[in-house]
Amino acid sequence: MTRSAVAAAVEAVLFVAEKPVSRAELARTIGAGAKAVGEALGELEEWYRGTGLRLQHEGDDWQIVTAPEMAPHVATYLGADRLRLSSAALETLAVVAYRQPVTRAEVESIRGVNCDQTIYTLMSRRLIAELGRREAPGSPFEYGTTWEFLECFGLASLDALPTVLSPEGVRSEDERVPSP
Amino acid sequence: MTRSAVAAAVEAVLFVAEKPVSRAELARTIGAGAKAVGEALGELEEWYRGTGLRLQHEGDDWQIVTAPEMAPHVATYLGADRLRLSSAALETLAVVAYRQPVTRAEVESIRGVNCDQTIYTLMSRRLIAELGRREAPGSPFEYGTTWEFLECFGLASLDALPTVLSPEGVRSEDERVPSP
Amino acid sequence: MPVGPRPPDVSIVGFEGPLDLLLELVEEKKLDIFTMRLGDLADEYLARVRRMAVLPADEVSAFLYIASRLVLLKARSLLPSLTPAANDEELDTEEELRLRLIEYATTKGRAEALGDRMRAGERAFHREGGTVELPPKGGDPDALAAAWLKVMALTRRTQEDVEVPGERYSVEQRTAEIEALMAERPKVTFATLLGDRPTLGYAIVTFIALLDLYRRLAIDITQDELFGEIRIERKVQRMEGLTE
Repeated sequence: MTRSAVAAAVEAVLFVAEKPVSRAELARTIGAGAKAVGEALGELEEWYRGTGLRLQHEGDDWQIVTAPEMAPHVATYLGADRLRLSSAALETLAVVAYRQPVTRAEVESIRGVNCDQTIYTLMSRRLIAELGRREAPGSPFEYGTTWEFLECFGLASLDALPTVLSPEGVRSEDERVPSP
Repeated sequence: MTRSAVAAAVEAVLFVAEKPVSRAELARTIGAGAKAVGEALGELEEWYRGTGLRLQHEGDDWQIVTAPEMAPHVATYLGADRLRLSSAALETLAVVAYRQPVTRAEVESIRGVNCDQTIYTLMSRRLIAELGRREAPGSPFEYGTTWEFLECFGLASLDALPTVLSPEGVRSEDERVPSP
Repeated sequence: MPVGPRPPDVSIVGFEGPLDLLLELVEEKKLDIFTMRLGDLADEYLARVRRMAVLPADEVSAFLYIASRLVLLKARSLLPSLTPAANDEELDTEEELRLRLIEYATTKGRAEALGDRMRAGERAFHREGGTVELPPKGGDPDALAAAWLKVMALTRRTQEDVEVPGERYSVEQRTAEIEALMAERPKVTFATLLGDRPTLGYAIVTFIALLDLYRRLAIDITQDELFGEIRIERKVQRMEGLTE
C-alpha cells in the first residue's frame, strides 16, 4: 500500500514549495525522468481522493492544495473571507475562463456591454491577469484566468470548469462564437 | 480505503497551518470532539507511512512535515539559489518594503485583498517584523523589513531598493496611497 | 440634475445589458431561441427600453442599437423585398444576432455555474509555508520591484474606477475659469456655466466656486424666484483688484 518512491519524493517537494512547480523542475530536483514524474503525479492524484488534500495544476505547473470540500474548516482556521462577486463580474469571468485568451473587445462583444469595471475588479482580485498583447491591430491585451482563480473556485485545473449546456442542450463547447 | 471525514478535515487544517496546532484547537476549528480528533490524528499517522509526509507532534501540538527520508530532495529544491515565495507573499513583501512602516490594514487597502496569511509567512521567514504599535485608534502593529530581508535580497540598505516608476512615470516615493 | 457616475458593477434595472434584456423576453414568452423570429420582439423590446429613461446616454445607446436591429428585422419580415445591402449581410442578418444571443445565453449559464461554486464556498487553499526554518536567500530585488509596480498599477486603476471618471475639476481651477469668463462677459447664468451635459461633480464644483467668488465679493448672485434662473453679475472694481 506504499506509494512509489518517486511519488513520495514529488509529494515532499510539492509540500514545501510555496508556489506551483513545473514537471520539469520536479524531475530535475528529484533526479527522475519526466515520464516517471508524470506517473507519480497521477498516482498522487489517485491517492488524494477522499482525503483533505488534492493536486491542482495549470498547464504543467503543479501544487498541492486543500480539498474544496474542506473549505469551511480551513476558512474557519485561517479566518478567510468569502469571495463575493456581482453577477456582472461573474459574467465577465465566465467569458474569460471559457474563452481564454480573450481580449476586452471580445468580452464586450459577447456580453454586449462595456466591461472596463468588471475587468478591473477581477484583476484587482487576482482572478484574471493580462497574459500579453495579441498580434493584431492595436495590439490589445489578452486576458486569462490565474492560479488564484482555480483555487477560489475549487477547480483542480481548467479542464474541471463546469460544463454548461447551451439552450438547445448542445454542449456549449461545440458552439462557435461569431468573431467580434 | 478513504479516510474518515474528521481525518480529512484535520489534514486540510494542518496542511495550511504554519505552526503546530493543538488538539483542542483542531477540535474547535472543525467542530469535532477531542476524542474524534485524537483518533483522526492516529489515522493520519498511519496513512502517511511510506509517503512523502509525516505527522509530527510535540506534546499535544501537531504539525505535518516532510518525511525525513525525503530530506535530500527537499534540500535540493529549497537549496536552489532562489527565494521561493508565492506571488501573493511577494506582493505583500513589496508593499511592506516600499511603504514601511505600514499597518496590516494599510497593506490590505493597497493590495485590495486579505493579507493575514502572507504577513504570517513573511514574519515566520523573518523577512518582515513588527516594529511597534502605531499611535492611532486600535493601536495597530506597524510592520517593516528586517536585517534578514536586506541580506536575502542582497541590499546594502533600504536606499538600495530598486526605484520603481509608477505607470505615469512618477517616482513611487511621491505616490500617496489613501489611508484605509 | 444631470446623472452622476454610475456605481460600479450594478446591473441596470435587473438586466446586465441589451442582450440580457432580449434573452429575458425570449424566456418570458417561452419562445424557442433557435426558431423564433427575433423581429417579433421589436415592439416589446422598445417598450422596455422606453421605461429605462434613467440610464446614462451611452448605455441607452447600446439598448437602442439592439432595438433598431430588431425593428429592421421586423420590417424585413413585413416587406420581404427589403433585402439588406450586400456588404451589410454579414453584420445585419437575423442569424448573426441569434448566434450572439445563444452565445450570451451560454455565457450566462456559465456565470451561474461559477456563481454556484462561489456561493458554495468550496475553494482550495495552498500552503504559504512556515514549517521550513531555512534562512531564506537569493531574493531578487527586481522581482520585488515588479511586484510593487503591479500592486500600484492595480490600486490606481481600482481607485480611478471608483472615483468620478473623466474630468476632475478642482474648485480653484473652476474659480479661475469663471473669473476669466466673467472678465469678458459681465453677466452669465448658472446654466451657461454648467454647459450642456454637466456631471454631478462638475455642477457641485462650479457651485462651490461661485459661492467662493461671492464670499470674496467678486460677484453678485440673484435669483428671482424659487428654481428660477440663477444670474451671476460681475462686481467691476473688485474683479480688477483680484486679477492683479
